[in-house]
Amino acid sequence: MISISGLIGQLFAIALALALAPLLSGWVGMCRAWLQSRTAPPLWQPYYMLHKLFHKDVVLAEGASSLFRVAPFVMFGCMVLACAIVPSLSTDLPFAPAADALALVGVFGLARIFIALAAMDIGTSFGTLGGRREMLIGFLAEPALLMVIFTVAMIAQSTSVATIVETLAHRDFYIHPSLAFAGVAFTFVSLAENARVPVDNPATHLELTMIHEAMILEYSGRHLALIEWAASLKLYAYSCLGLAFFFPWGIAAGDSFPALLAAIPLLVLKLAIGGVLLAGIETINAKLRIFRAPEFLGTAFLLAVLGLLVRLLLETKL
Amino acid sequence: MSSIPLSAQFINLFAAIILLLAFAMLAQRRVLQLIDLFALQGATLFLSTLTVALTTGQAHLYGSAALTLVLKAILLPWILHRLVRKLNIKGEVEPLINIPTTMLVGLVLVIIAFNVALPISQLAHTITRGTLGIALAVVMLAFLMMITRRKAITQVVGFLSMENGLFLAATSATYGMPMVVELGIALDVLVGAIILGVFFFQIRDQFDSLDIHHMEKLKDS
Amino acid sequence: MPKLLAIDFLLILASAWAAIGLAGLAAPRNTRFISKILFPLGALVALCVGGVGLCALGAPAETAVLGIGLPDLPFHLRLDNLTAVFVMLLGCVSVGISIYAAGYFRDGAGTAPGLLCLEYHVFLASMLMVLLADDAYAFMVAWETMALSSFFLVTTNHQHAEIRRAGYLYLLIAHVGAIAILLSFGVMTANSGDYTFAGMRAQQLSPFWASAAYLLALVGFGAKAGLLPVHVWLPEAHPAAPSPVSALMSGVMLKTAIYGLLRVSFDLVGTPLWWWGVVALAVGLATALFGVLYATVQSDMKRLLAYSSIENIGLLAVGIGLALIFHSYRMEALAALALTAVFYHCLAHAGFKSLLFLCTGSVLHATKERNLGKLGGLIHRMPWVAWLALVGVIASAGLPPLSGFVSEWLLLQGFLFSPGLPHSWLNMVVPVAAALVALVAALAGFAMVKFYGIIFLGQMREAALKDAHDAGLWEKVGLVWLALLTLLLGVMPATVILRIDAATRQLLGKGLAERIDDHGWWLLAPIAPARASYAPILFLVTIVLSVWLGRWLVHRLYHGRVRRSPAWDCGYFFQGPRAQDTAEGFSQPIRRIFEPMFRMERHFPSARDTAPYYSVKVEDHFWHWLYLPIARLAGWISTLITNLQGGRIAIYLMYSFVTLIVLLLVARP
Amino acid sequence: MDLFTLMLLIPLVSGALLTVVGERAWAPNLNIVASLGTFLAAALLTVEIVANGPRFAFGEQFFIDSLNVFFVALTAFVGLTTSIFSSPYMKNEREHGRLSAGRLRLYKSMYQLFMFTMLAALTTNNLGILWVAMEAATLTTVLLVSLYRTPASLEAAWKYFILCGVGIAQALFGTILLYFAAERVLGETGNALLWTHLVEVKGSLEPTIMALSFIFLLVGYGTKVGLAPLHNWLPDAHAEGPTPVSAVLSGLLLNVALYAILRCKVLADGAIHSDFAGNLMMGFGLFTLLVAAFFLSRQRDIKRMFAYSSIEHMGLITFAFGMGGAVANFAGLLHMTMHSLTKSAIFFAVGHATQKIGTQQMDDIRGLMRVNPLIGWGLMLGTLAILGMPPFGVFASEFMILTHAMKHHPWATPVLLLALGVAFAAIFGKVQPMVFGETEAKRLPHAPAITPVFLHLGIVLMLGLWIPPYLTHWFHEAARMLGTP
Repeated sequence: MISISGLIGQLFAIALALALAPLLSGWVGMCRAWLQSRTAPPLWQPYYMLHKLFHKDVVLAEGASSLFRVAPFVMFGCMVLACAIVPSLSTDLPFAPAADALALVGVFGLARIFIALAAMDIGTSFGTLGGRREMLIGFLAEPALLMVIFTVAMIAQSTSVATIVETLAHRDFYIHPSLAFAGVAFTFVSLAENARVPVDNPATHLELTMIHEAMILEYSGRHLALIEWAASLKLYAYSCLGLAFFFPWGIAAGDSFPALLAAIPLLVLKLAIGGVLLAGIETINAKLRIFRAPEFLGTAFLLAVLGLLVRLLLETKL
Repeated sequence: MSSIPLSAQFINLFAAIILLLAFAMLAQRRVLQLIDLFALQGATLFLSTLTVALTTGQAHLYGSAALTLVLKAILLPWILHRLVRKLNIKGEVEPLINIPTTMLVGLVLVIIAFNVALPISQLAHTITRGTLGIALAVVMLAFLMMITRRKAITQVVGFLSMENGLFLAATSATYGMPMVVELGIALDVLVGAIILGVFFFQIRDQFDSLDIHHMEKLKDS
Repeated sequence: MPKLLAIDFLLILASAWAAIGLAGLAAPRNTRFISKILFPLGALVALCVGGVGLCALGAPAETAVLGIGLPDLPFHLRLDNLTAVFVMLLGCVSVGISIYAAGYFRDGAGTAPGLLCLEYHVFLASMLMVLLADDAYAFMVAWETMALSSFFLVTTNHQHAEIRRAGYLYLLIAHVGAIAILLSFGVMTANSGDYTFAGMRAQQLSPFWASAAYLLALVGFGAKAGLLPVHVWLPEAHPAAPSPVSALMSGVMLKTAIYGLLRVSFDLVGTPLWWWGVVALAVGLATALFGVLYATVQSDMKRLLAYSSIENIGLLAVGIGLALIFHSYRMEALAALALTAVFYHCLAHAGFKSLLFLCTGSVLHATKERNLGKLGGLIHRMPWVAWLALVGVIASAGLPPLSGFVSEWLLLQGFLFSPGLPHSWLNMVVPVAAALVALVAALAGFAMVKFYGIIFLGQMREAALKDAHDAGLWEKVGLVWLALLTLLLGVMPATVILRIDAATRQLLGKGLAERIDDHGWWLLAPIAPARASYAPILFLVTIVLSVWLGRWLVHRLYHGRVRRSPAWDCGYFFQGPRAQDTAEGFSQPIRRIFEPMFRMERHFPSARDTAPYYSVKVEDHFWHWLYLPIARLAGWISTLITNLQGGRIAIYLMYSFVTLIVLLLVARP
Repeated sequence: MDLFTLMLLIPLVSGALLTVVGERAWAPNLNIVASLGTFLAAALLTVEIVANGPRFAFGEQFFIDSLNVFFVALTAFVGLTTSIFSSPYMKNEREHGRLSAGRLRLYKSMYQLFMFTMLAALTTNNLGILWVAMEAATLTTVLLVSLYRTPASLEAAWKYFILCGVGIAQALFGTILLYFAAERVLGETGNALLWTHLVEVKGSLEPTIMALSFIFLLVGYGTKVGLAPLHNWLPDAHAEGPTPVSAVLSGLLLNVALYAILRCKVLADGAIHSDFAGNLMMGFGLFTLLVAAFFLSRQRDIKRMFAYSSIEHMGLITFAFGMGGAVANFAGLLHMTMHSLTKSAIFFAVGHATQKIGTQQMDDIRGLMRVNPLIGWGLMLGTLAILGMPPFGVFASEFMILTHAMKHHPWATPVLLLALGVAFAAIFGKVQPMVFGETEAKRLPHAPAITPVFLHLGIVLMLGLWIPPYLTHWFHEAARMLGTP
């Protein structure tokens, strides 16, 4: 059932993700700098950094076990898979059947578990602290994300992302109030999941407030590079997922090459806008205390469930 | 009433006397007199049994009459007397409940007993139909005595007079059980009495008193 | 001579187990003989049992009648597909456990090895008989034999008071449950006096009595499975037992309870009412949430796993409830989906939970320590156990591509289609239940990270851990077997589901097979690939490929140089093992967020303390809300009644007298 | 010489003999041999009866039919095992200085006489003689209970004597009423008390009198069965007497008393054409069961606790017979058998245990597994068996009773289950710490006799899984004789 063109499209999508992801995080960084009236780093900054990190030696803590060294690769692999599943340009993805939206949540979960375990591996106070907080955020965010997916999946009568996008994008326009709720909830969740303000601050270096940074405190060299890359891939994947769910227009239905080409600039545009919005959010919000995070994500969960109920109430004929 | 033959009237009379004695025992405070009353009861029982034997002319009833005389009227009272002397029990036996109340309760019991026995008596074809009720009453009064007295020996006397009541029922009401049974019963009574005798000494040795409120150690509450 | 049926084989195997046990009694103190010959033999028998179960799937039901039992009720036995699934489970899992046990049991304090061997194999045999039993008496006998043998196994180290207490609690609740089950059977016979299951199927119960039977069964089997509120024995008994026994109890015995529940609610009692499902769903959700929350706050590694077992049982109950709801509305396809999820989760949980319990056993042997606060960094000393445990942990956290995720995925799919229900309340409420299931799954991840991270990762919290040793050969083999089972269940769900579909079809008359069949073995698409699909093998390949490719590329393009240096101390001079999170510290967020769920006794250090310390003790609300009041009531009644025996003979005579008078006055023919 | 006579004669003669030669070294063996002889006679008799059907002896005064034949066998069997158990036990008591030679002599002779009275009570056809035998049994056991001559044992014996004496007296009144009723039908012939004759005419016996008489008989013999609230003598007597006596009291005496009630119930049912008797028995049974169950948790003395457990089971059995009907009677008989086997086994184990530890206080008994694994396992398995745990036979009978109750008297099932649950919690909670845990062992001068314990438990286990056909057949026969109202 895997067509050659499909395979090419798939690989192209992956490659594009690998290429675009650092750019996206770079772009967000730039916008933040502008909004905070700082002089922005160049757009290519993330690439420089990855290159530099790959060059550096890995400085491994004495207590580190083999799990510590495997974790970055696993995380990276998971994110690659995630990007492969989420339709960015076209919905004709041979890998899509491998994992539907529920499995996608599983993929993120797997990555999270590995990074959290790796953080605990060294046995410093901040590693375990980071791991604990990451898992806390995780178990708060996952149900909300699942509810969002449920809402969307019920609209599309399917959990396979590709099908969802097709139904949403390529059928006569219909307003789904539930999607509004789901959308807000999804935004909250993705902020938390990607270690963004107000839940976490990717730029912080004050250990007590760190979550993601605290976990990767001991990483260096290529490991750190992979983790950073994986992080930006995660951001990319989430953005694409959001776009696919809520602004699916423009994603190519079949594997027609021109449609694919047409989809690229549209995608870039959408991502760019998304980046600006994200930077905006990060600028106007302050970071929450860690124990306000449950309330934040609880709200997200509530919104998602509301969306589901609205869906059931307004949009299904009982 | 005239239809009732003389012998039956006599039997009823004796039965009534036995009941009277039972009440007397219930009222009696002193141990030795109690035993005497018991002996008296035994004697009356003997008489009534004898009358039944004479009227019906059943051979084994003579036997049981004799047995009653020897056992209930002579042997057991004698043993009890000896015991009381040997164990030099103080004369007074103070009941748990005071006498008048006991008597009232006894009265109620007699009424109950008669009413319970009534249907049976109506069915009885023997000439001494009434005695069954009396026997039951005697049994119950003896029972009451055992409950209300607190000396071991008085309990035993109560137990024995209960046997009297049963015997009355056995002989007068039903004109005697089969011989084997009566012998067996008599034997049991005798052995029981002897064992009790042995017991008294042991109890006295252990508790140096025959007052049964010493024997309230074994309990769960 | 007549051809031997599968059921005859199973009987032979059961008696073989019994024989092995008796052989152990022959040389009760000869540890070598018992551990190196008898237990492996038992494992062999287990292998055959699993094989027979596998073959019996899809085959027509076979019955047999043994000449023993009550005069008018001899043992009826039956091997149908439902039974076969669980027989397969019993066999496949106990293979690994028995092999492991061969290396685990050594002579020491407690029960003699020979006796242990007897109890162990009688336990196995009785579980097999429970699955085969086809009448109430045979079932009860096997059921209680199972309870007894496991009780003796739990109290192996009976010199410890708390272990005795655990055993007592266990047997008591098991007995109460058994009484409830017996009652349920009694109700289902509907006064026909026919106590065979066939007879019960034949009865047409009124809704009231049917519900009574169902609820009694729910209580009875719930008591064995560990559903709320009769779960309290489970976290006591599992840590008390030797690890292979905990594995067997948690992995297999709890499933026999699930089997019983399925047998009653889908097979014996007739068509269900919709609210039965809701009850099971609600109880299951409560149990799952309770279990996982308490699992996260435990400090004893086996207690943690025990609570996680409670959680999984809760999820199973949720699945059963969902299946019942669909079944009661004749939506058999969706019911089949939920029921398949239940079967699959039974298999998956049996695999990974046994694996994890066995791993704790190895840790226990290596360190003599069950308290998480005294472990840590064991991955350096016992890599085998650590990496195999990781498999169990990921499966238990319900993450792809391992077994735990498949069943959760199927369950969520089932929930996703619940809005089809012709009942407005249900299709509003049920999807919300799915949200809770998701929460439970995520929390399970938290608990598992705690379990694994604190035992195997970080720095060693005690100096003694330095000389911990890895598991022996037998133990390794056992662990590997179970890990492979978990992996297999994880990556080829379609194949497995095609096998166990026979059972689903037997209970519902409809299965998933025809819809799964027309895609490849690698793709699991219960309804249609367009609607939902999951291909763990592809999934696995992608991840492995990208990991390997990434590593190769990085090393190729750049270099693989590594330097070692001490961990960064963040400018704080002391970075000893004590700087790491304790078990309590790790679960502090949970305790804080879900505070009302716990009954906590905390001691906070004050500024003036010369030796400041912090301590927290988490207790189960049910003790104080349910069990203690009942105990007090019983005690009160007893004190009341014991006044009858006041010791005064006069009073005794009065009882007799009054009884007589009352009877004479009142009793009339 | 006729087997039957032999069976009755052996205990009588050996009893007399033992009074004479009591303190010889071989006296215990004589005791055992006599019991063995009795058992063999009983066994052969059983075989003969099973083969040739019922028979009379001594004219019509004694008889063996399908109802009592197996009770005879059971009684003789338990008598034998108890004598085997008691031989080392009593020796140890002697070593501990709790008993003098004279007491031992008294014990052995009384033991044999007690066996005699039991067998006589079981086999007599004459309800009067039945009464006499029961009274005689009381007298012999009174002496056995007071064997230690301690204040406690005397008190127990005294209460036992008075309460059972009074009870038995009421039974006699009941018998007299029965005779009174029978005489009107059968006339003044000597056989108006012969059960076989009464059964033939039971239909025409006067109902009102029979009702009264049954009340008296139930209260009377019920006192000996230990039905609440007439049970008060039972725990004291069990706890204070020597353990072998407790074993036979629980294992045999209660059974025989219940047997007497059953014989009378048949007549009452025949005369009163309603299940008046049955309802009475069910009421007593349930009340007893419930009361005993709640008594259990308050016990400190181990023998006392198992005495209450005996009361509980007697209540259950009484309830079963009260329900009547083939199944219930079957279950009742089965349960009687199981209970006497299991309970006596438990008392054997308890006896050795208490001797080893040196106290009957359960709080002081710990770690029997350590002291002597066999005793520990014996007690543990026996307890589980008596608590109705499969695969032991007690469960089989309880299963039948429960299911039958569910079918015909559903209102009673909750009570039954409540009582069984409470009893389980109480007994098991007390036995488990005694068996398990640590302790310091103590050597006994004479090795305990464990065989009887496991012999009994083995039989109970077998009956739980498989009841031999001839036994089934007997149970059915007996159940039929007990009649189905």
